[in-house]
Amino acid sequence: MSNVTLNNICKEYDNGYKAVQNVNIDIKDKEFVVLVGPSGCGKSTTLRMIAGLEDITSGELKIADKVVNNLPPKDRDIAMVFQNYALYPHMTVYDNMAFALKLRKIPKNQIDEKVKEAAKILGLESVLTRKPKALSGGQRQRVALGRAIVREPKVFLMDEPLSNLDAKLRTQMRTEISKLHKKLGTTFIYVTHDQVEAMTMGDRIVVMKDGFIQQTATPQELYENPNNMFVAGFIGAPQMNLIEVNINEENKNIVASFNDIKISIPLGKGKILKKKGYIGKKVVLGIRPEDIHMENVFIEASKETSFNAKVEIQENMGAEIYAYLNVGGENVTARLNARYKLKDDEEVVLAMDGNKIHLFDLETEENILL
Amino acid sequence: MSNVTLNNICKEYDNGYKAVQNVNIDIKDKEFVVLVGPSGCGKSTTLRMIAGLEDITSGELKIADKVVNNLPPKDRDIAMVFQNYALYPHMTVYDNMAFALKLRKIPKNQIDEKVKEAAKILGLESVLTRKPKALSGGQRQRVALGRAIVREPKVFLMDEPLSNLDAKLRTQMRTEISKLHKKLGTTFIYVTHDQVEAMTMGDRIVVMKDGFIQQTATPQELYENPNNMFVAGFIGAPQMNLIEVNINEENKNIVASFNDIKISIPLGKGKILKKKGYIGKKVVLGIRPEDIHMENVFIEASKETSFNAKVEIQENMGAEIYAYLNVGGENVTARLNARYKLKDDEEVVLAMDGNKIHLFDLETEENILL
Amino acid sequence: GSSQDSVGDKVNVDIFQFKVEAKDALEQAANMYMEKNPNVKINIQTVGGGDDYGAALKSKFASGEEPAIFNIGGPQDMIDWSEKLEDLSTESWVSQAYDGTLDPVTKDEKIYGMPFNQEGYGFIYNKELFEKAGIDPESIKTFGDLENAVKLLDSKKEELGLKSVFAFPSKETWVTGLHLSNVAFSNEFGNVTNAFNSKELKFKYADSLKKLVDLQADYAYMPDGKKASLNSVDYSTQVEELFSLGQVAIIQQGNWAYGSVVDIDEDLAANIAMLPIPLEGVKEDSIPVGVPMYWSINNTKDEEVKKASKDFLNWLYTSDEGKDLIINKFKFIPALKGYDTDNLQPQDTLAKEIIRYSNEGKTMPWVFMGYPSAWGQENLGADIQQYLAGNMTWDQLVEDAKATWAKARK
Amino acid sequence: MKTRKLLLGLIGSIIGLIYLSPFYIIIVNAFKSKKELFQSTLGLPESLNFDNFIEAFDRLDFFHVFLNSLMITVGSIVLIVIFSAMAAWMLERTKTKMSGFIFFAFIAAMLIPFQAVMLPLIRMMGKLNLLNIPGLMFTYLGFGCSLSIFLYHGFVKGIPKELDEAATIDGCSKWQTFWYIIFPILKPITITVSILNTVWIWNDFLLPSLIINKPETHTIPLRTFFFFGEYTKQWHLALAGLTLTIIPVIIFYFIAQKHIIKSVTAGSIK
Amino acid sequence: MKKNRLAFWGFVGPAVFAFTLIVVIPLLFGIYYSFTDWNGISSNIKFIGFENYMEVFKDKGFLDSFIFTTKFTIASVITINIIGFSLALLVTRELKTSNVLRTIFFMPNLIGGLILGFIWQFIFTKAFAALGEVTGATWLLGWLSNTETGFWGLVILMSWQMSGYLMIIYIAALQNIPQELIEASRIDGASACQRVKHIVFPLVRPAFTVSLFLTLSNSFKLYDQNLSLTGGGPANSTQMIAMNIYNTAFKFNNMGVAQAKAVIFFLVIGGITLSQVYITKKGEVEM
Ligand SMILES: Nc1ncnc2c1ncn2[C@@H]1O[C@H](COP(=O)(O)OP(=O)(O)OP(=O)(O)O)[C@@H](O)[C@H]1O
Ligand SMILES: Nc1ncnc2c1ncn2[C@@H]1O[C@H](COP(=O)(O)OP(=O)(O)OP(=O)(O)O)[C@@H](O)[C@H]1O
Ligand SMILES: [Mg+2]
Ligand SMILES: [Mg+2]
Repeated sequence: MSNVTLNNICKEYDNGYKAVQNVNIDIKDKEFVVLVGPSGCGKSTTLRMIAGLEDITSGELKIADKVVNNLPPKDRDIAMVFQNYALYPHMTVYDNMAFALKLRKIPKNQIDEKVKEAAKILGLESVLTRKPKALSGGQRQRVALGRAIVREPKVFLMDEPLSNLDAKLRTQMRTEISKLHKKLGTTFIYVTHDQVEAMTMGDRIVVMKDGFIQQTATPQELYENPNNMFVAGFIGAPQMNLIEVNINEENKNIVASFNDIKISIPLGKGKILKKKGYIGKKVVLGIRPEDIHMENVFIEASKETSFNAKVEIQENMGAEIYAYLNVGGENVTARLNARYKLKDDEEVVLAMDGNKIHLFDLETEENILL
Repeated sequence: MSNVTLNNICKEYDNGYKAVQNVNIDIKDKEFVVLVGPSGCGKSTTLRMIAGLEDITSGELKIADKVVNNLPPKDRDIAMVFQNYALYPHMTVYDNMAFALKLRKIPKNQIDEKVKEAAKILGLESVLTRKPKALSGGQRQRVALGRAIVREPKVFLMDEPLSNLDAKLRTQMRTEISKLHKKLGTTFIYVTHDQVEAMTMGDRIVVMKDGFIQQTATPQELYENPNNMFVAGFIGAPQMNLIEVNINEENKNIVASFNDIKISIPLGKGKILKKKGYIGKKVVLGIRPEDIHMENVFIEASKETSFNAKVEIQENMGAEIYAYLNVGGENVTARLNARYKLKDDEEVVLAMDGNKIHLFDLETEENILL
Repeated sequence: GSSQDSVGDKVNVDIFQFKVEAKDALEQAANMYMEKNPNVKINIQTVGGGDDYGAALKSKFASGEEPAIFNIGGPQDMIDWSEKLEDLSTESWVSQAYDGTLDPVTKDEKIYGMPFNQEGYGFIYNKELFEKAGIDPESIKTFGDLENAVKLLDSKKEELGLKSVFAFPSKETWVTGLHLSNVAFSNEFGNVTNAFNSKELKFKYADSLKKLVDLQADYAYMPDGKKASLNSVDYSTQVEELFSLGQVAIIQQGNWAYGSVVDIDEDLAANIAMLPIPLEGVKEDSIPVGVPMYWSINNTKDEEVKKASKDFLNWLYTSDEGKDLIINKFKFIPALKGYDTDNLQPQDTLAKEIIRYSNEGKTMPWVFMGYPSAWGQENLGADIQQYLAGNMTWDQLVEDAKATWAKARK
Repeated sequence: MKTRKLLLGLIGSIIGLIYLSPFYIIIVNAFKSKKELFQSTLGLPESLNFDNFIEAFDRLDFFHVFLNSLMITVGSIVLIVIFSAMAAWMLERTKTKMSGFIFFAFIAAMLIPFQAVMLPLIRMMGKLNLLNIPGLMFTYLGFGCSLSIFLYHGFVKGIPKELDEAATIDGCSKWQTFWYIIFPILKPITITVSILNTVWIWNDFLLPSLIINKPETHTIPLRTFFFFGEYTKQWHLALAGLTLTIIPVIIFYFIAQKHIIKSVTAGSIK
Repeated sequence: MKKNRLAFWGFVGPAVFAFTLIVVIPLLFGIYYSFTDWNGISSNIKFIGFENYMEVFKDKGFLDSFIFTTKFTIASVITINIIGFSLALLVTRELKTSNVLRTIFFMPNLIGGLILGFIWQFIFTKAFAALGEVTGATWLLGWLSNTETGFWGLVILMSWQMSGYLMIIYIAALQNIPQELIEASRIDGASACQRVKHIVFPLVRPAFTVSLFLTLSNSFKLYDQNLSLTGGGPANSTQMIAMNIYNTAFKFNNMGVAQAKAVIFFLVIGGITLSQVYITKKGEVEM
C-alpha cells in the first residue's frame, strides 16, 4: 500500500510568501497523479513537501497511512526525478543508479542485479560506463528515471522531468514513462506545466493556480467539464475560445450575442442560465477550436450556432488546419480538416457544436453549467 | 529585390567534416523559406554561410543577384535572429534595437523613430527601458526580432528562434512571426528542427539530412507527396507509420502483407508497383496516423484495407486520442476521435484510407509512387 | 619557562643571532663545545636575508620561545631590552675588553653585552691601480692629500681602465647615514654614550662632512651620468661589481668587504688596503673602529641555562680553541685582548689594516649606535640621497638633521 | 583572416619572450661564477657549469628542506582545501544573516595587512604551543581560507541545488552529500585553490621564519635566504637555488594547469 | 532546524575557528595595542587613549607613503588589469601557441615576492644598464635611483607578476561570453574595436569587480616586493604604507603608533575596496 494523502497542506516561505494553501489530495495506491498549472503556482513546492525537501507549514502528510511530516526524505521511501535530472556528473551511469543502494549498504551483487535490471527496462545497458556528460538528453532523462527505479520506492515523484527535452523526445519519453508506470505498479506523482503531458499521462490531474487547487479530476472530465475558466483555458491546445457575450431571451430561445453575432444556446443549457438568473447579464462563452465546424451538413443542421468569420491567418498542420478567425471583432480559433483550403482574408461560414458550449460566470469565472 | 540564390554550396569544416554538400536553393523575393531537418543536418551551417558568419568552402551565394561570398556580414544587408536571442544583456531593450543603427552612425532622431516603430509593431513599447533579464521569454524573443526589424534588411535569417520558448508561447509567436512576414514583405529564411513550425510557417520548406537537401516543396506537397521515407517520417506528428511489407499479386489485386495482416493496394498504386517490378519484393508501406479510421461506416467500405489491432497504450489529447497499437507485431499509431473510448489491451478493428497509402523502396527509400 | 629549557638532563641553550656570515662557524663552535660538554645542547637560529634582526627578535620574544643568547646593538637596544638583559660585569672576559668597547652596553656599572667583534672601515683602495698611477698611499694622510690623489686618478682614468675613481653606494643609507656621518659625529660627541645622551645635534663638522660626501659623489660612478643616480648604487654594485672588477679605485667600506672581494677575485683581494677617512681639519689620519653587535644573555632563563650560556661565550672568546675559531673560522677581529700569538692574527688584508690602525692608535670610535632609533638611516641617510638628487641643499640637510635629532630626543 | 592570425601569433610570441626574459636572467646566471655574473649579466654562461647547483643543493641541504617544504605545503593545502570547501558549500547553501556575515568577514579579512597582526599572532601561537609545523599549517589555514572560500563560494553557486537534494533523497547525510557529491564536483576549483595556495606557501618566507625557524624544520625559502647575507648576496647560489625551488612548482603547475583555466573562471566570475 | 544549525557549524566551524584564532583575535589585540604605548618588547603596557592616532596624523612620512601607495595602486591596478585583459584577449584567439603562452604568462606567480624584488632589482640596475649602454638609450640607466624610476619599477614588477593571474580570471570571463553575442554584433556591423568596447567589455564586468578587488587589496598591502626592490628609497620616497607601518613598529620601536596606522590603513582600504566592489557590482549585468 502506498497511498499518499495531503490534508490541508499549507506552505509559507520564510519571506512570508504563501506558496501552497489548503491543498487536499488523496492519491490512491498505484495511481498516476499529475500536478499541473502555470509557472509559480506551487506545484514544485507541493512535490518538494511530499519529498521532505521542504518543511510543511501546516497540515498533515501521510504516506502509506503514516504521518511523515517530520520524517527526513530518506526515511519516506520515495524517489524523485528532478527537472534538470540532477545526475551526479562525476559518476558513471552505473554509479549514479547504484549510489542510493550503496548508501543503504546493500550487498554488491544485489546492487548489480537491480541496476542491470533497471538499465534493461530503460534501454541503458550500453551506456552504463559512461558519464552523464557523454549522454544525449533522452538518455540522461532515462538515467534519472533509473536512479529512482532501482530504489523500488513506494512513491515516485517527478518534477517536470521532460521539460528539458526537445519535442520529439518529449513525445517519446511520455509514452515510456506511462509504460514504466504500468510496469512498476507504483504510485506516481508528476509535476508539469504542460497540459499535453498532464492530459496524456495522468490517471487524475490536479490543476493548481496561485497555490490553490482548481480542480482534481480525470483528464476527460477536466477536458469536458472544466470547473472554471482557468481550467478551461489551461487544458487543451489550441486553447478554448473564450468570448464575452450578452445573454438574452429571444422567442423562448436563450441567445448569446456579441457585436452582431448571435448564437443560440441549446435548451438544457439555456434552462440552467435562466434558472441561475443570467438573462440580461454578461457571461463568458467557451468553445473549443475543434467544436467549430465547417462541414456544410453540419452548418445546415446548426443554423442557430452558425456565424460568419474572416480568416486572418492559418496554420497548416498537415492533417488539419488551425484557422485564426476574426468573428465580429473577436479572435476565434478553429481546428479544421486539412481538406478545407482557406485563403487569407476569405469570408467563411462556420458553426459551433451547441452541445459543446461552455458558459462561465464573468465575475467568479466558475462554470455555470456544473 | 532581395532574392537569395545558393548555387552548389558546400561547407567543409577545418576538421574535414562536410557539414553541407551541394546545396541549391533559389529563394524568391519576399518568400518565407524554412530549412528543416534533424539535429546536425547542416541547417545552421547553411544559414550562417548566408549570414557570412561562416566561410563558404565552395559554390556561389548571391543576395539580390550579387555574389556575396567574400563580403563580411555587415555588408550583406541581412539581419539574424539567434536561437537564444543573443540579446546584449547590458543594454536596455531600446539600446539593443538601436545598436546596429548607432554603429551605422544614423542620426539620433531617425534611430528613435525606427526603434519606436518596431517596438510598436512588436508590442514592446512598455518595456523599452528594461534590460533583457527583466523580460519574459516571449518578450525577449520579440526584442530579438525587433533588433532585426529596425535594420530593414533585405533578408531576415532566423535560427530556431522559438526553440527556447514553452509550448504555449511557441504557438503564439509562430503566428506573430507569420504576421510579421506579411507585414514587412521581406525575404525570410528560417531554420528549425520542428516540423510543426516548418509546416505552419513556410511558403516553401527545404528538408535537409546529413548535409544534403532531401526535398524542397510547399508544406502541403511535402505532407502529401514526400520524396522519400526520411521526409515522410520527419514531417507530420504523430509520425507516419512505416511498415515493411511483401508485395504480391492475389486475384488481380496487388496485396501488401506483413505477418498475418493483408492490405489491398488501390488500383492506381498497384499498377505503378507492378510496372516498376515490385511484385514479390519487399517495400515499405507508409500510412499517417490520421489516415487510419475506426468509424464503422468507413470500415465497412474499406474491407480490403481493414485489420485487427491490439491497443497497447493510448494518449488522450482531449479532442482526440493517439492510440498506440500492436498490429501483427508491428507498432502502429492511430489518431482517433476522442469519442472512441478504448481500453488498454482491447482488440479493435481499424481500416486504412487506401488513397493515403505511401510506398517506398526498401533500399533507396525513395517514394515509389512519384 | 623552565620545563622546555632542558631536554632530559641536558641544558638547552638557544642562540638567536643575526650574522648569516657567521652561521657556519658558530655552528661548528657549538658542536665542538657540545662534544666537550655533553650536558649542554646548543641550538642556533640565524635570521637570513639581511637587516630584519630587530623584528625577528621581537617576534621571537613575543612567541614565548625566548632565546638564551641573542644580539643587541647599542645603547638604545640596551634600554629597550633592559627587562631581559643579564648583568655580565662579573664575567672573566670583562677585564680583557678594549677601552671603550663596553661603553655602549654599560649602565649603572652593569655590563649587559659582550662584544661580538671589532670592525672598521675606511677608504679601501686597489693597490695595483695606485701603483700604476704613481701614487704612494703612505703619503695620503689629510683630506687634501686624498683629494689630490683622487684628482690624479681621475685624470688617468682611461689608461687605468677605470669607470671612475669612487663607487659611492648612496642607496645603502647605512654607508652614508651611519658610517660616513659617524666620521663627523664621533668627533663631535667623542663617544657613544655622549651621543646617546645628547638632546641636540650641533653638527659642528658639517662642512668637512660635506667635503667627504662631495668628493666621493663627484668622482663616483654614476649609472646614468647624473649624480642622482648614485641613489641606485648598492653595496653589491659598489664592492662586487665596480671595485672587484677593477673598475673603480677606491670605495668607502669596512673589513667585511674582504669576503665580498675575495669571492670575485682572490688576487685583487690580496692586493687591497685601507686609507684613512680624513675629516678635514679635525681628525685626518684615522679610521672609525667599533663593535657592531653584542652578545647578551636572557636574564629570565634558569640559572643553569644562564651559566651554560656564559660559559659557552667565555669558552668561545677566551679558550685557545675558541680563539682559533674566532680568528680562522669566524674571521673576526677580536674585540678582546689576548689574541697576540702569531697564529691568532687575521689573515685577510683588510683585517690586518684595521689592526694596524688600531695598533697605531689612529682610530675614532663608532657612535652611530648612539643616534636616535633609525635616525641615521631614515633621516640623515635619506637626506643625503635628497642632497645628491639635488632636492636639498647641504644647509637644508644640516638644519633638517638637527631638527629631526632634537625631535627624536624630545 | 590568416595573416591576421599570423600577426597575432607573432605578437604573442614577442610578449611571451618578454615575460620569459627574467627567467632567462635567472637561469643563465645560475650557471655563472660570481665574477662572471658581475662581468656579463645578460650574456650566456661561458660553460654549462653545474657547480652552483651542486653547491646550492648542498648548502641548502636541499633534500631535507625540500621534504619539509613539501610536507608543509601539502599539509596546509589539504587543510585549506577541505575546510574552505566545506565552509564555502555551507555558506552558499545557507541563506541566513549569520552565513552572510561570516562570508563577509572572510572577504574583508583579505584586506588586512599581515604586519598588523604579526606580533599578537606570534604571541598567541607561542602561548598555545603552536610554534611548530602543525601550528604553521594551521596558520596557513587561517590566512588562506579567505581567498579559498571566496573562490569555492563562487563555484558552488554554479552547482545546481538539485544535486544536493538528489543526494538527500538518495539517503545521504550532509556529511555524505559533501564527500560523495559536492567535493568531487569541486575538483576544478580545488585545483585552482591548490595552485594559488601552493604558489604562496611554497615561496613564503615570513611565516615560517616566525613560526618554525629551527634548522631541522627549515623550508626552502628559509634556507635560500641564507644566501642573502648582511652585506653580500650570493647571487650565483641564490639563483641556482631559486631554479631548484621553482622547478617543482612549475611541474605541478604544468600538470594542473589544464584545469585552472576552467576553474578560476567558475570560481571568481559566477 | 536545530539539526540544520548543527550541520552548519559542523561545516563552517573549522574554517571559522582557524580564521578567528589566526586573524580575528590578533586583529583585536592589534587594535587594542593601538591605544597603548607598547614598544613591542616591554611587558608593561600603558593605555594612552587616542594619543597614537594623533601621532599618526602628525606623521608626514605616513602621509607621504599614503600618497605614494595610492598613486602606485592607481597606476598598477590600471596597468595590471589592462595587460591582464589584453593577454586574455590574445590567448583566447585560438592561436596554436595559446596554451604555452598561458603558462608563460602565469609563470611569474611561481616566484616568491621577496626574491622577485631582488631579481628585478638586478634587472633594473644591471640588465637595464647593460642594455642602455649597448643601445645608447640613456633612459635605461640609473633605474631605481629616483622616485619616478622606483615607482615605475614597482609598477612594472607588479604588472609582470600579477597580469598573468588576472589573465586567467579574464580568460574565464571571456570564455563565458556566449559566442552568439559576438556573432550578433558582427551582424549588427561592429568592427573588432567596437566589439570589444560595446560588447566584450561590459560583459566581463563581473570579472572586473573581482580583479579590481584583488589588485586593489594586493597593491595597497604590498610589502615584500617594495622591500626587496627599492627598500623604500631613495629618501623613503618609494616607501609604501605597509613598509611605513613595519618600520614604525620594528625600526622605531613604536608598536602602538604602528598599530594605529594599521587600523587607519585597514579602515581606509576597506572603505575604498568595498565601495569599489559596490560601485562595480552595480554596473554588472547578469545574463
Ligand atoms: N525558497 C523560496 N522562498 C520564497 N518563495 C519561494 C521559494 N521557492 C519558491 N518560492 C515561490 O513560491 C511560488 C511557488 O513556487 P514553485 O516552485 O512551487 O512553483 P512551480 O509551480 O513549481 O513553478 P514552475 O513551473 O516555474 O516550476 C513561486 O511564486 C516562487 O517564487
Ligand atoms: N565549427 C565546427 N567544426 C566542425 N564541425 C562542426 C562545426 N560546427 C558544426 N559542425 C558539425 O557540422 C554539422 C552540422 O552542424 P549544424 O550546426 O549546421 O547543424 P544543425 O542542423 O543546425 O543542427 P541543430 O538542429 O542541432 O542546430 C554537425 O554535425 C556539427 O557537429
Ligand atoms: Mg517547479
Ligand atoms: Mg543549428
